Amino acid sequence: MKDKVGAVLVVGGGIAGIQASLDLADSGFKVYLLDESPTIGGTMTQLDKTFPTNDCAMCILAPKLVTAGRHPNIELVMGGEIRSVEGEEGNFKVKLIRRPRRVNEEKCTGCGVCAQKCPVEAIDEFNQGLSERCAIYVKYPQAVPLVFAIDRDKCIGCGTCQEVCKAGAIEYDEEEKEIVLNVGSIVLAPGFEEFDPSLKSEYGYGRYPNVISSIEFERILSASGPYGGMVLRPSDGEVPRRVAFIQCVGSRDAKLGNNYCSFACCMYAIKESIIAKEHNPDLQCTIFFMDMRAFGKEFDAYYSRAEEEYGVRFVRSRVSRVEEVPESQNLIVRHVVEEEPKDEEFDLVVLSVGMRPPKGVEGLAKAFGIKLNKYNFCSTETFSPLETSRPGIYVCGTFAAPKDIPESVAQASGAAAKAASIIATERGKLTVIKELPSEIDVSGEEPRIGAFICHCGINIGGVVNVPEIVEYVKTLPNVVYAEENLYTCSQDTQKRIREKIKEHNLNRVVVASCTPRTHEPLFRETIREAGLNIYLFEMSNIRDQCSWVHMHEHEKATEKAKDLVRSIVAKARLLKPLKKPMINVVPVGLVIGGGLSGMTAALELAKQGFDVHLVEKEKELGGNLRHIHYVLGSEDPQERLSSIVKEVSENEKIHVYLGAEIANIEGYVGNFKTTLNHNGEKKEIDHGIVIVATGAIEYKPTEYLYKEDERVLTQRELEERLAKGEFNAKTVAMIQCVGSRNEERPNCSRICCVQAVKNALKIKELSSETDVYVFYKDVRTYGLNEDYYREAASRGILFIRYDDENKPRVSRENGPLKVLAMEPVLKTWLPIEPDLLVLSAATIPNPDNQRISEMLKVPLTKDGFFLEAHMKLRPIDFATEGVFLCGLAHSPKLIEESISQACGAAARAITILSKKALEVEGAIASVNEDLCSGCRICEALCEYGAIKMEGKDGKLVSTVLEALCKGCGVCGSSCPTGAISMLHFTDDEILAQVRAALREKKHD
Amino acid sequence: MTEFEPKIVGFLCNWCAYAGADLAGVSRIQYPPNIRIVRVMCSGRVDPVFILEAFRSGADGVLVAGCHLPSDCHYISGNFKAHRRIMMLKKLLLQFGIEPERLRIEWVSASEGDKFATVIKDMTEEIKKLGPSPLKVQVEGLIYG
Amino acid sequence: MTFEPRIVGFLCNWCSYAGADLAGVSRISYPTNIRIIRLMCSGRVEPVIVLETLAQGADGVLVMGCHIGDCHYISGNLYAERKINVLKKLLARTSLEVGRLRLEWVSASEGGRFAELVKDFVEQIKALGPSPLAGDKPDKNILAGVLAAKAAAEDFRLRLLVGREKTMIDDGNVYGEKVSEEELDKILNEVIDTEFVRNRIYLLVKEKPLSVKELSERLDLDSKTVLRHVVVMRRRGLITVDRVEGTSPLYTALEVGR
Amino acid sequence: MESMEEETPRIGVFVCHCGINIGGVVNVPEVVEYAKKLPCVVYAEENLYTCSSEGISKIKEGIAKYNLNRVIVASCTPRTHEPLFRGACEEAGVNKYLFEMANIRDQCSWAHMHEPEGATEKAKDLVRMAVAKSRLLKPLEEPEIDVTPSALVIGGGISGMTAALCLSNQGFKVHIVEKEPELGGMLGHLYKLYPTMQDASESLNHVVNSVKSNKSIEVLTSTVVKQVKGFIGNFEVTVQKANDETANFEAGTIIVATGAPIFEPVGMYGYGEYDNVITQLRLEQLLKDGQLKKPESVVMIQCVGAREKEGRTYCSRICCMTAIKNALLIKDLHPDTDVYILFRELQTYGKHYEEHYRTAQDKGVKFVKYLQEKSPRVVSGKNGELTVNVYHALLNEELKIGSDLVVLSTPLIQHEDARELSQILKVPLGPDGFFFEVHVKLRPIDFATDGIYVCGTAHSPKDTPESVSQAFGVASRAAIPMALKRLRTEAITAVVHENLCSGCGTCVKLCPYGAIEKDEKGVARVTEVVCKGCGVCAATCPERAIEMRHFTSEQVMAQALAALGRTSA
Repeated sequence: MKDKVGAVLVVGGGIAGIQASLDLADSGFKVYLLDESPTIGGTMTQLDKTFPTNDCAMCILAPKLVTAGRHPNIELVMGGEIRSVEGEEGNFKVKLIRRPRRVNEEKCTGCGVCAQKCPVEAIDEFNQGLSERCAIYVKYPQAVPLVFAIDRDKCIGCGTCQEVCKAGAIEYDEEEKEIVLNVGSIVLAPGFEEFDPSLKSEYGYGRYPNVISSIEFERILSASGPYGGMVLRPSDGEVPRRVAFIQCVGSRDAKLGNNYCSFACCMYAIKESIIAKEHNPDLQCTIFFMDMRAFGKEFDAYYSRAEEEYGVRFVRSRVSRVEEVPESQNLIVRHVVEEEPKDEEFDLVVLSVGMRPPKGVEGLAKAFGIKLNKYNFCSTETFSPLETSRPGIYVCGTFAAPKDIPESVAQASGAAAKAASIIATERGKLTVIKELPSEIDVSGEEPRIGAFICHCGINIGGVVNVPEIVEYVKTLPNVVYAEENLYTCSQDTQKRIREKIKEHNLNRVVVASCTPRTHEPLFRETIREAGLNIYLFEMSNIRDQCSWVHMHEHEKATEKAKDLVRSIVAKARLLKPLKKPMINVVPVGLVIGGGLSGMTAALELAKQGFDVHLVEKEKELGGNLRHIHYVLGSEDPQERLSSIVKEVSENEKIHVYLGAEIANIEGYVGNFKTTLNHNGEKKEIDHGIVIVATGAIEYKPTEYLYKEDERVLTQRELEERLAKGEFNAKTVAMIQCVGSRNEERPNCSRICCVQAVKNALKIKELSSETDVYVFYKDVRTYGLNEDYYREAASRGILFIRYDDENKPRVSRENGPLKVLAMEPVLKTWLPIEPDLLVLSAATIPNPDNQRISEMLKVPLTKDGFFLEAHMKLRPIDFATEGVFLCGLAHSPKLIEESISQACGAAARAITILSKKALEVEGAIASVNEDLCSGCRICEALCEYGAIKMEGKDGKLVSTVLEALCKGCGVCGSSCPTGAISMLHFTDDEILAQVRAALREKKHD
Repeated sequence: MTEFEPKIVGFLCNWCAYAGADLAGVSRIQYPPNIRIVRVMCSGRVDPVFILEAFRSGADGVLVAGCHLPSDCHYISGNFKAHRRIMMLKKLLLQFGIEPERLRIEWVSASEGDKFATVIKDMTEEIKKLGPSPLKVQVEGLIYG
Repeated sequence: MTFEPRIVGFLCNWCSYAGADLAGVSRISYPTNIRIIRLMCSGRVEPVIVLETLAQGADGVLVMGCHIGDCHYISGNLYAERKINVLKKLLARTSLEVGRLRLEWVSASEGGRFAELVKDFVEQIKALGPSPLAGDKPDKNILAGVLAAKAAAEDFRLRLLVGREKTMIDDGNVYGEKVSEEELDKILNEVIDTEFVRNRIYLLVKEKPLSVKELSERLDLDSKTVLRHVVVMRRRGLITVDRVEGTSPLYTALEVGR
Repeated sequence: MESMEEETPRIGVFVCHCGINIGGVVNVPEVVEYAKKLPCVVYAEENLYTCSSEGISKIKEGIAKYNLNRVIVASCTPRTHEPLFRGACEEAGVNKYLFEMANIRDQCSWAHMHEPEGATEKAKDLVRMAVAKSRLLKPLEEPEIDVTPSALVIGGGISGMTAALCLSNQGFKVHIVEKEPELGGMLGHLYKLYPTMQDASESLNHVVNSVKSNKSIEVLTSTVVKQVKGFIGNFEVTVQKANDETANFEAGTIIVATGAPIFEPVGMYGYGEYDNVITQLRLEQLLKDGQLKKPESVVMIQCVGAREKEGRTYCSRICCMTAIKNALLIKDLHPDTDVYILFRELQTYGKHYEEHYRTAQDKGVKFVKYLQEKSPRVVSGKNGELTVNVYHALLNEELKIGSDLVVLSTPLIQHEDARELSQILKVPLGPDGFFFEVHVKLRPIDFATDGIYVCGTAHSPKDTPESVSQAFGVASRAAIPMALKRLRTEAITAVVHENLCSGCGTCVKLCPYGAIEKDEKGVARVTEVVCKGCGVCAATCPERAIEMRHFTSEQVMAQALAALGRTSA
């Protein structure tokens, strides 16, 4: 066995790949993040908004992109293509080639002059071909790395970009490079490819300009998209009035061989109609669908809002054809309503395209030596959803199966946990820690400010008179040095800044150049290397917010730049060095709940060397899994359960408390103290993190004669009977959505359709003559489970739809059970006399959630499930640091999803546990206790629970938990007595900035 | 005669509005050079005192821009707080003799460079119509007196 | 009254201007219609000036330089040739006759040839008749075309390609590949097409806000293509949406200064 | 840009009768009256001959009397008379670039002798155009530069050394930079020179010794030119020695005499495969060293790698004579050896050469003409004996010539590093790779760049006397500016508006004089003394950031609009 290597290769730079990389890098591993394209970000960068919160995709993604781009332990390998993978888990040799970008990544400043001067226009793939870009380009303005690339196919080789690039970054002769990476494990997250809708020729995509794909529509909706956020149709730029969405294009389609459901399309179609209507309230949106698969957390609520609040029309019908009206280029959508063909005219048709395995998937599978399933997605099993067929190689995101963003993110964290656990011993061996000189004490010194004004090639200097600014800055109080730079961000200027700090004894540094959002970290690092505290740096944005937006007003732009620099100098004079508090971490985890999720999380923590306390209120481990006897697929859940329980019990690092209850939780990230009631004793546990895995329970129906008649069962009870061989019935009826999707619980329980199909198939397997009727509202066998739905239908299981107005009626007259169900096509009540009536009962939250949420100060949804920090990008985190979430406690989900989440929660937890001490932000709130009146306003406002009230000298004062404060400043600006100041954004600093921006004169 | 060029102070949250303003630049969307931007981490950080001080120091308009409601806020709900606060302050401004239109709150996402530019254009136009701020000194007494 | 064309001649100092002098010295007569502007080199002929001259109502423009290989400045006439080539392409997209522009080579010893060429060109222009842009009431449509062509000739992209054409054909591109005349000509045609149309759009919406449909009618171009140009122009900050009327966004020009 | 107080133009117009040359056709008084009404014209008069001394003094008087700051003469052609009138202006205190001329004789009265009315109208237009331009004229100064009296000669072969000696004899300092360790170049490898059959070394040694003993010639062997900055009179040269040491010196002029190596025909006719297939140069060395064993049959093949359909399409000029010379040398040594020369066309041009050919025929050298499309083949037998198969066009059959020595006549070609040097000097190479002169006929040894010259085989294949003649030529060309010591350069030059320039480099590439460079800020900068003022850069600049002095776009446009009777916007 070769030595293990503490590095991981992550293939695919989409949101899944980025999340996996961040988790790995944050827990002490070197990460190579590879993507074929020149930038990271994947498909999410093309999205306008995200469901169900309608967040702007770029807003929530960009900070992650920047963090990944700047992470000292993440090395981006852009334009990479895998050739071969040798070795075994713990030590792989990955051969890859790097396609030439032809722009030097070190030198390119991303200023974009090259693209402005490039004479060649090409189709902009990022905007789905709806606009043009140049032959030298970045995919999108916020791209990471912000380095341009030359499209060799389009470039005519005129040499202009090289000439205009003042940074000398263009390298035409760059050639393909072969690289060999030595890594311990591999995470595959290559994402998906959109289904090519021109293959569904009946819909006219490619022939009719006003038939577009959903991703094109996404770009149309985007404010930074081709139409600047106006909803227009491509044929003539008119505002459409009637938009049709056609679902399942390339999904659930046997003719194409894509039987599976693409998971996200129903929701994104709803989202796109809502956003479109927000753009243009007169718009009529119609969604043509087969089943509305709004199965996720809060999805059904979103679905009904679309229908009720926004007036989106939903038509349950498969569209057979789309035809163009030649004169108007409008479109006739031919569909079938109640067996009758119907034509309806629209101005624009959006095809909800499904997901396909990524391009070149066969080659990828071959290079990595992994198996694919029949649809060419990565082959996985129910109980090992993150493992590929080759040990040491893990999978996450849409490459495993179609899924949405939060599922991908959670899975990515899960894959990170898996990838880390086999090389846990190598943690920290390949990561870099920078040696820094000790900080110079500048307290009590008069401010000595050095200002560096950037030309940014011609980006600033071409508009703003930079030498004039430099001369002007020199006249400002406390400025002892000022100079101009061609590029202040270049490597040689960093050296200069350090030299000038020494030479002029600078104790504050101001850079006037581009945006602090991307460049502040670089300059902070530079002054820190020269011994200055990083908070003694400030930045003035005279490019993005001045020269670029006032290109034709040289004088006014110069005046504005002066104001901006004066204003930032005024702030700089008041800057104070801040300490980044260090918080010690107790390297121990607490997992609440001993079901499948809890056990999985505990095992992952233990495998990576951390002690775990696993608290279960029942007398035995296993939770809901104890009641599951079959899965779709070949694995035996009970066998798996016992092996997991064995593994947990035998692991020395896992301390299991059965029949235990949490009495109290105190403390904060890194330093929690929890009291347990265990066997009548109180036990105190110190731990650094908490994972909430409290699970959920099956709803006990009050409807359909449940409990009144023994022939009426829940699905779980049916499963028990099937497993025990006690099943004996000629006719079985199943009713879906019992206790869910109603007024009390508007959301879908997600797993019941799959469960019903599973049990129905089992019935057919045991007794093929038994008739099975399934009464449903929508069949939500999402993702690859769709196969089993199809199988069930082909086995003669009858699926009969009902709606809320005509629910099945169950009666018991003189013995036999009678189910009356409305046949939707015939519109008659169909009587069935089943031997068994099986109710697909809702999954409802654990009643303990309320108590635990109060102890942890974390929120619940209206339904009573735990509410994560962010529905899209932080699905297993809480806003409160150090507390994580997985399994059914989050929302109903399938086994593989719970496992992925549990592993993910462990990975997230380990980003904390793996550190001896956490460094937290220095720019946080600070309380002047003398001024605090103890009114508790701040405590109520803080979303992070970072403010705690404490009794001190007989009065109640607020204290800031440094570890939890994010520095937003909401408390500071709300404090009635002015007792809270926001460090680095103090009132004095901001006011000085405001005054200086408005006044030439020095104002104190 | 030189035209009245209003001075506008903009408080922009770091995550959405400031990023949107950057995008306007990256996309080279032009807007009038009347705004001076102060970056804060969250629109919820904007203390009413900042706004009043800006008016007192001679601002003809103040813009507060943050992440879109309801849930774009990087700090979960800071934008709601900002919104409530600005609405209250607008009423207060009237009492001070400042037209409430001089104070604006806008939601600008990181991908809305165009919107940011439009907001600045509109606001500059509107304040040009209103003319110079009626008070630059008298507020001082009210706040600090 | 017979039509007497107004012709502006741009002549290089060393060959063609000397040739014109020689025609005089040799007392070879030719029509009086030409007004000669002396330049140091035919390569100095600025496309924008030629188009402005035509826009202002010149019936013809005659550019003359040294024979290929004779240029006093080695290669200036080769650049002149490329510029006139582009000018002709641009003119072909306006409704003004391409025949109103001509490039000829005349050496210092070709007084006779000079006179013949002037005669011939005057005949050519007489056959075409007066410029629709001459006089007080120029044809608006044609003028719009010529002004769009002029604006295109000011465009960086087009000028850059014209400026690089020769270097790229002689020395190959930056990748060391040979670039053929045909290839470059194809690229040039595309750029001319787009720049011309975009400038027409710009000038049209500068007059009053127009929708894509209206633009497409005015330009006799399909609306999908017009929209693509509008998208690019909006992104470059040349035009913006003025308002939406019914279902049609109307676009208007933004002032772009230098 | 020029700093100039903006004065209101005060234009004086002098219309010449040129005896009856103009006045006989054009109504001069009418033109004068017309001119008086034009904007900014404060004075106009007619002269019988404006170019007479009387006319000149009238101009001067007019300037003084009417306080003119612009002068227009409407008469003949500026090509001949502009200097005269400019001089008059200068003497009267008006910058000479504020003078403008309207050519109403050569291009008007003489050309339209029978159309007095049309000619008069045209003359008025021409005057109006001149006034339109004149109003926009700006005063200019002609920069003056010093010339360093030293020359750089690149290449220490016979051409370079000859040029160096010639210059040093005229009192100039010379630096010879030779990349090889020894002076001598190609001549050092040759045995006898045709047509005199003199020893090459004999004439060479004499020259080498003269160079070495000459105090004003500095010889740098094993050295290459790394960088050349500046312009005529003021070149800054950086050279690099074999030990990577660099040295700098100044030079007023530069002579390129880098010579040419021969083409190595590897893979052709068994060269590189069979030991007894050699080049003419190798044969020459064997003869020189006396190492040639007596061959039974020698076959020489001409035009090997020369006069090809593509690539080396040129004739190497010297090979036919070299082959005949070497054939004769072999015949002299071994009269019974068979010598065949397989040729395509025999180029024994000029004095003495045809005579040589006849001598060779007389001595039994056999000449066989071959066709390019049926070129000879060299076949090796079992024991290594060679057979040359050649199709004889006249006999219409293939000859098989047994041979124990095959000699290939290959062309001179450009050095591999010539492209680098051409880039350092910013001078062009022709399609054949040789340095390319500015004008094939009339300026055969000049480059477009002032102060740089070419001679010898660096320019094209040539024999020793031709090389030596060119060397004398360049020495004389280079001596002129150095003897003048100071040069006045063009005032009509291009100027870059820095803030408009994006640094796209288009102008840099198209300027044939290398007058435009990008500065440290990455924007174009015109070296005024190098600029010739053609204006191509200005007309091409994609940013329209270059202005041509004295022919500004504004001025030219004003002229064109005035021609149409319109005023500029």
